[in-house]
Amino acid sequence: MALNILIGGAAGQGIDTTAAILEQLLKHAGYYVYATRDFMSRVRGGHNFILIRFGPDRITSHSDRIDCLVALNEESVQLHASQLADKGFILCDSSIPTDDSRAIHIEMTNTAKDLGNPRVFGSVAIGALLRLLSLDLVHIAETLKRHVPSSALDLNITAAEQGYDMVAPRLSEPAGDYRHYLTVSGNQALALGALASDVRFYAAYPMSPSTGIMEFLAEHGKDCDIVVEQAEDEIAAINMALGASFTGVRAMTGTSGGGFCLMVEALGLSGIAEIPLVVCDVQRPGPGTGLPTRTEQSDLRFVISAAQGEFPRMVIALRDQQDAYEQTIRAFRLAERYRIPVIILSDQYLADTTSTVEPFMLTKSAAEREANDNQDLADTTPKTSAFDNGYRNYQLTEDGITPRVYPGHPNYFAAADSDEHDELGHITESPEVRHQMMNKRMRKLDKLKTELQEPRLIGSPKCKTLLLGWGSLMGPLEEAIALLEKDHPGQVSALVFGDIFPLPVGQLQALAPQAKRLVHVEQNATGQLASLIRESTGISCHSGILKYDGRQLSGEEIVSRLKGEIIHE
Amino acid sequence: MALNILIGGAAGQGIDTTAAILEQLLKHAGYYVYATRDFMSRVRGGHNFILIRFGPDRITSHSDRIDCLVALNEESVQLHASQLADKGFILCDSSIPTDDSRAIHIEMTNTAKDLGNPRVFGSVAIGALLRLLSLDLVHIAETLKRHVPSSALDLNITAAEQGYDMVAPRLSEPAGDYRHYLTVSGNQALALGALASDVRFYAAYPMSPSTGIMEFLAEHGKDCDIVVEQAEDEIAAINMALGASFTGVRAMTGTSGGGFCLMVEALGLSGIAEIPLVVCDVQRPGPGTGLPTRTEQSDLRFVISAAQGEFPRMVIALRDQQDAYEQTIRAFRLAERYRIPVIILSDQYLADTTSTVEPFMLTKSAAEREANDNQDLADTTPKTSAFDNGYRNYQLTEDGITPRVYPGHPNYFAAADSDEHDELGHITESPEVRHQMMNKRMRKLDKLKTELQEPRLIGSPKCKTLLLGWGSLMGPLEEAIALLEKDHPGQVSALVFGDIFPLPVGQLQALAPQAKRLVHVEQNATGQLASLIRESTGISCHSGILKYDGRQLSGEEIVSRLKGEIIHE
Amino acid sequence: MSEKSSDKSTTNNDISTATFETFETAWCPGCGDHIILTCLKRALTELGKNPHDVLIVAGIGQAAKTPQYISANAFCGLHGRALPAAVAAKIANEDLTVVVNSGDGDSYGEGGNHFIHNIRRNVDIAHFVHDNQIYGLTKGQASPTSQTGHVTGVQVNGNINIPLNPMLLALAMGAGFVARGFTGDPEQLVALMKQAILFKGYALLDILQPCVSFNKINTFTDYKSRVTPLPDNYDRSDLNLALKTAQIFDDKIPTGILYSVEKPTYHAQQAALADGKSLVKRPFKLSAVKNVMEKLV
Amino acid sequence: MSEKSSDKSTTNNDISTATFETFETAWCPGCGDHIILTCLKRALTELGKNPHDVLIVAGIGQAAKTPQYISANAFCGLHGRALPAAVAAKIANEDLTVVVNSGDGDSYGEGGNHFIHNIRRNVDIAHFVHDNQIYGLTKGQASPTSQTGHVTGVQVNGNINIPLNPMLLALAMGAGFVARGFTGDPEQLVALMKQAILFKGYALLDILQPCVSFNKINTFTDYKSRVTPLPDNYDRSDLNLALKTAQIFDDKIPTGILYSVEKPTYHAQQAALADGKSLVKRPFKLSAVKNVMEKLV
Ligand SMILES: Cc1ncc(C[n+]2csc(CCOP(=O)(O)OP(=O)(O)O)c2C)c(N)n1
Ligand SMILES: Cc1ncc(C[n+]2csc(CCOP(=O)(O)OP(=O)(O)O)c2C)c(N)n1
Ligand code: SF4
Ligand code: SF4
Ligand SMILES: [Mg+2]
Ligand SMILES: [Mg+2]
Repeated sequence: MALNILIGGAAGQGIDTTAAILEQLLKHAGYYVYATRDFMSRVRGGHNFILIRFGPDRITSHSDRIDCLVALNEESVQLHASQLADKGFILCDSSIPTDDSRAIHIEMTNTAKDLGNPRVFGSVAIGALLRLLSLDLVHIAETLKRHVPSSALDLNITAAEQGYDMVAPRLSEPAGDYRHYLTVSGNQALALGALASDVRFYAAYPMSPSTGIMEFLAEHGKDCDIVVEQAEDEIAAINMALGASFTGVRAMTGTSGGGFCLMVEALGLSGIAEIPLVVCDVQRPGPGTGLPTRTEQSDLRFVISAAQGEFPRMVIALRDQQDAYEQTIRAFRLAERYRIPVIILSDQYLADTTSTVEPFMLTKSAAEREANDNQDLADTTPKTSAFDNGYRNYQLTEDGITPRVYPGHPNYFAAADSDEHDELGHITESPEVRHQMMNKRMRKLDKLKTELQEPRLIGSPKCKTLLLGWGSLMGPLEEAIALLEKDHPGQVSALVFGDIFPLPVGQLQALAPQAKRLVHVEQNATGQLASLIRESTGISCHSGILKYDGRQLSGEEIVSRLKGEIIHE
Repeated sequence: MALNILIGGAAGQGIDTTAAILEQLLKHAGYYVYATRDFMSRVRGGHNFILIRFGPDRITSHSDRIDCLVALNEESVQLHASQLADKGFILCDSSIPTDDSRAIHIEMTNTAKDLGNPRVFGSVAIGALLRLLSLDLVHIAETLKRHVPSSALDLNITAAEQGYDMVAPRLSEPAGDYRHYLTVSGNQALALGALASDVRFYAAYPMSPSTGIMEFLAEHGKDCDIVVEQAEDEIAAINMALGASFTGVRAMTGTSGGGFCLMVEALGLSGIAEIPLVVCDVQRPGPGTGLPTRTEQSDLRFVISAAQGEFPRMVIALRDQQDAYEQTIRAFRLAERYRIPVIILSDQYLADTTSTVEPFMLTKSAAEREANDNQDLADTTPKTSAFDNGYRNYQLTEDGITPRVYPGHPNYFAAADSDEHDELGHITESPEVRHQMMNKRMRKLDKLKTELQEPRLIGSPKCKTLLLGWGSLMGPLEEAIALLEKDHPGQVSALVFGDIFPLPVGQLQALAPQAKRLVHVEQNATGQLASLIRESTGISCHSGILKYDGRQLSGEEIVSRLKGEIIHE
Repeated sequence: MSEKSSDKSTTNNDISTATFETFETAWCPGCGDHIILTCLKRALTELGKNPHDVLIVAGIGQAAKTPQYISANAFCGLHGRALPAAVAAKIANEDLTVVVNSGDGDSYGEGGNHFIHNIRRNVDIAHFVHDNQIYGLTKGQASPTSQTGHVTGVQVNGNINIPLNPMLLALAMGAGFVARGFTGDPEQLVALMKQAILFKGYALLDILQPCVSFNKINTFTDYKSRVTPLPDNYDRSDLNLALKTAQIFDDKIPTGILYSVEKPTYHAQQAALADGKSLVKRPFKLSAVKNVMEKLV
Repeated sequence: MSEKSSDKSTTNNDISTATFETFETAWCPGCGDHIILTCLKRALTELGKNPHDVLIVAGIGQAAKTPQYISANAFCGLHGRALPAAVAAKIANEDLTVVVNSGDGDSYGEGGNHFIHNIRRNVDIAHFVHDNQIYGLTKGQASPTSQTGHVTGVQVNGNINIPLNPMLLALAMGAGFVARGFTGDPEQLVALMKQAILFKGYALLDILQPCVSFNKINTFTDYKSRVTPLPDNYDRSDLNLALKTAQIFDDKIPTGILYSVEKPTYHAQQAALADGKSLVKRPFKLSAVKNVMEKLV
């Protein structure tokens, strides 16, 4: 079981800090904590909220049913009181007018004022909430220390203590053993994966919801030897990443869909010049500026076919924080191994959701170079001139992969060329060479396909209904399958794709024939995964659960829509 | 039957002018003329050639077998002599060393020098060629007048006359009745379609092979009331086109794949802000800079899914010069009717190929506005404020189409917004409004689908082998089917798509089941039409004829590959 | 302020600032953008502009929300891309009064290429840059005008780029009207806006606009102490003086019109626009198109 | 010329211009690009550069083919995008000598935003712009530097944009090294190239380069008659003098170094590069990454 706290208020009221402190306190109390953010695209005012679910076991989805509503303003009560579970309560300042019987009014604002700093009212709420949840104040000092300026630490502790004394315990939830786990968002996990991969250069232009990656890397730039460069635009960002990668460092760029548009041409440059590149697209609802701070999975078809012409690429959709870390490491590896662009597809839901995660495996191996990426090439062919000295940047090889050298090599020259070129990298107009070069590049996909990861199967392979999803819907689908197990044991399973282009089709082709119903579940309007599956395998889904209002499907919502729209059919 | 002339030489030798003069002379002699260009991406040197086929009947493809090789340098002889048909000849300057018995050496260079202007040597060749083809010099003066400066006219005429006297007739070909037809390239036909549509604003950044459109429009800008603006980059070009379109003029931009990359974000702006837009992508081989002056059909999947998020769009592939004219007019109509971006896909082959075409239908109707595009909206709902005065830029309608007003309207305001918005165009974060707006926009596709044009069927519907192609391969496919009729009457047909997204599937679904073999024929490496068909219909092709070396398949090449790779299987 | 200005309205068009209405904004309380919006309405009112002939164009950002909050034609385009849309709208319909309101990041960062090249076009529009020396909407990264050493979430060790000087840059590109305003001096700001709109050609008005949420260095007080209006006898037609004045941005920041000299506009030089009638209002010329086609026979 | 210069080689590295080899070019006979290529090889030779430590970066265009024709590391990127790739390469490996060779359209047109913002970064690279005042490779449309009135296939009634003045623009953006050369004076050009490469920070060298095929106005003879080298006593450290000098582009065109003052470079200021060792040569810091992760517990 799990409890669910909603902290609601206006932008600028500090709900983000309040939530961060609470998440940490709960984890220190041993809970598994899963917190999702619903923010407007504004800096002050409006209505924002954070949902914090916690309990003794793993949690993989948010839920709209809440147990504690912490309302920092009146609007939060009005908007969310109806979501309260039976035994739920509303914690709010005494100034907030509500006759809801579940309301617990405390003096947040006045206490803070009396303490001499109106901004500590959040700590009053935290203290009170801990008591209401039957928890203690043991970790309050060390936790607050990480979130408030040291000059205000004592005051905040006092505020929490006073809040604690204002109420009596109401709910209690058994704890787990997650004290030593990480609290990490999708963006942070991705950035950590990049650090573990020895990324040395990250260029980007600020864009929600991807900016967190840049900020996290910048914070640790000096210590970890990465240059984080804010580019003048996204075109510069990706061309910078390519320029850096060309010299031999691992390089990356990140953005959201609108910025990705501006990177498209250089994606093709990565393809034809065979310069390894990792690009992250943290999706948000489009088209255009769309809904900047919300979530969607609608860039799949776009990133799969972005850029003129044809070249090998790989697209990996991140499914959770663990995946974000591991797949980022894999992205660097594969980009380097195949000298191709690898696109990491994340989304706002995953990027901004913090979850309790087992500390990541961190070894030197993620930073090690691929075999084709070395500076000690044997001088196999005779040197015919300074330029053609036996090493060929685009040598035609059986698997299409050519070893790389970097500028500064004592014997060879590194060359990159966006025009069609011969093995040396010189412009060519020869139809034969063009044909060979296209084949060489596309051939890399043959080998790449052999190391694709099949989608994760949740539930029994012998299900009646097989849900097909991708990316950040894995968590909600996992919860949905667990919920369905109760009423329909073994009937509904889910297949969730991480590697998504090229699409690994083995598992799908094995399971699809025996399932009665194939239902794709996606955060978009056109069913992009379904169309990709049809294109790749000829398999058609029978129906779909689509959501494209900028809010993520929860496990519960998937279940109810499945029952409402699909199963009754 | 038809004869085939190849004029070969280095860049800068003026083969383009020589060919243009010849094409006109041949048409004036009554022939149908079809001329394709094979140019390198350089200004001087290298090797370029033009193929001019002419005869009494319609011609729809180039051919590699030539009857007359006009070699302006030695390389042209070496490269092309092997393509000569039995009775063919080589016309070249006496200075060119070749012991080919088919060579006719004449004094081009020396004659020109003697005449006092080395640059008139092309006219010597033209004169000689006319005689060799058993033609007269009746139209020489009027034709040369259009291509050479008036100061050099007499000299050129003399040169042609002297050339004429140097040789004797060799070949002769019956003429047709095409004297009063147009000689028009794909780029020109497209530009003419835009002019006929009352385009008022064209912004672009130079990029081969699309620049011809801009240059043609610029030439006639003053007379036809169009502003042609060379933008600082392609991003500016498309955003300018949108700004102009927003004010109520018809506006367009054009580019090739690399430039299209930079337009992708604004394509989404057109989608969400519902501003009509016509964008032309004249394809060339990618990825990256690729082969700038050559041909390919490899941007299809790209333009279909370009830009983050989801919005309705239409993609029309141009199949020949006639199509270029008519479909451009249709593109403007549909863009306006649905307030969507319409992408016209052309390619270098079509863009640079000049053909004899019946004069285009030119009436006022192409310039007329769509019904939803008017300034006289009834004031149906009550005015609640200056902003909400009854007119709603994004009113939710049954078919998704909202009438448009332009800035300057005395009662209403025009609004465009790239953020998700309500009916008035104001930013919203409401999940309900977002959902409705997405549905409203996507709903336009339902109506659009009812007016799609089915692909053109060449040959019998009851064929054994059905070739599937699109765009500029129509002409070569037409010739291929005609050639196959001789050996395999009624066995092979072709279905050639013009409207390609959304894909009209009726004809295909009717014909596919009874054909034994479906073979897609495309100028790309991955079979983009085939994958789109599979995605849209579940129908898979049995095999494909693909070419991606920058050179277009000819009718003859399609036949030989079909026989070699497919039919023998 | 909007109440007062309506009295001042000097037109007989029955237009008041109220005509341009007030909408609820999403800006932070205390943000300089509020003042700019008010001044914009006043300037348009005092110039007697009919809102229906006014088009406000913006990119994306906090500043770029301006068109959302005024009763006029509105074009909220893409981040960085306000200028191309604005100049094209003016090219197509010269009867519109076209004003661009956008941020420093939007105008000089993502939109830098359009900024320099549209100065070269000299289309008759006014460009008001809400210059808060920060990226506001994305929560406080350095903008091109951020000062050296400014610490942010991305520039964790302080901004190391040479700050972009919009005045100097515009002058170097040949802009005919180059001015700076400050939200702390609304009277001057309204006057500058009016002159920028009246100027025939591209007019740049960079407005110092405190961002109370993310720029804790360049605050209202900071600007107030540095801002120095140019003296009355300042010679606006002297390019070398302007180039010198533009270099000043330290304990003194000159405000006012640094340079103002009219040059031939785009409309005056573009052959297709020679007859002076708005493109959008011209009838279709079938015969001209026929002529074009006939040349291809 | 390349024969002569090898004699001049002042290094003990056994490097001659021949080391940088000669390839067959695709340029027109008589094109200024040939001279620039020769001068580039001479400059690198005379500086004793080992070709393996030299990286030539370009966008797309005629000028941008330069890296194809020299024995050195080569990056031929996208049209307009040479600078971002070049500065990032230098950031990642400061042991490289990074030179950008590209066209006026590439550098100031499509690449305009990178031009202005990379001046602000002040990364230690040399930027050689082959300025033929035209788009050569695409067959003769106006470039940002094309002169007013220039008639082309697109500018059929003559160019109406204010020509971009690269010298003035670079100065306005704060460039530390701003110079102009001419292919008609190869001795001066080699000297300028060497100084630009030696300059610590971003160095702009705009080179007047006649395009014999598409610019029939700004010919060799035209330039020759206008070009005026700056006098020996010209003060390169005076910004206001430079701003004045930069405005001259009429019957006189000043060549030489208009401005040269070193400012802190990117490498000197970027905290992550503080220890002075090339990024690409540093070992992986596992423990630092461990620390980062542990902070999230
Ligand atoms: C292509 C693209 N890149 C990035 C963004 C994200 N973005 C939105 S506003 C903004 C910066 C805003 O700064 P500024 O223009 O100075 O306006 P302010 O918010 O400070 O008024 C950015 C980077 C975007 N919307 N589109
Ligand atoms: C995105 C993109 N747009 C347009 C082009 C076409 N293009 C190639 S080179 C060029 C202009 C070249 O002019 P310049 O940089 O002055 O070089 P030059 O040829 O004169 O040396 C253009 C427009 C392109 N390759 N990519
Ligand atoms: S974040 Fe800054 S610029 Fe944006 S509204 Fe708030 S104060 Fe104004
Ligand atoms: S077109 Fe001009 S720039 Fe290009 S190679 Fe020829 S002369 Fe040089
Ligand atoms: Mg700003
Ligand atoms: Mg040039």
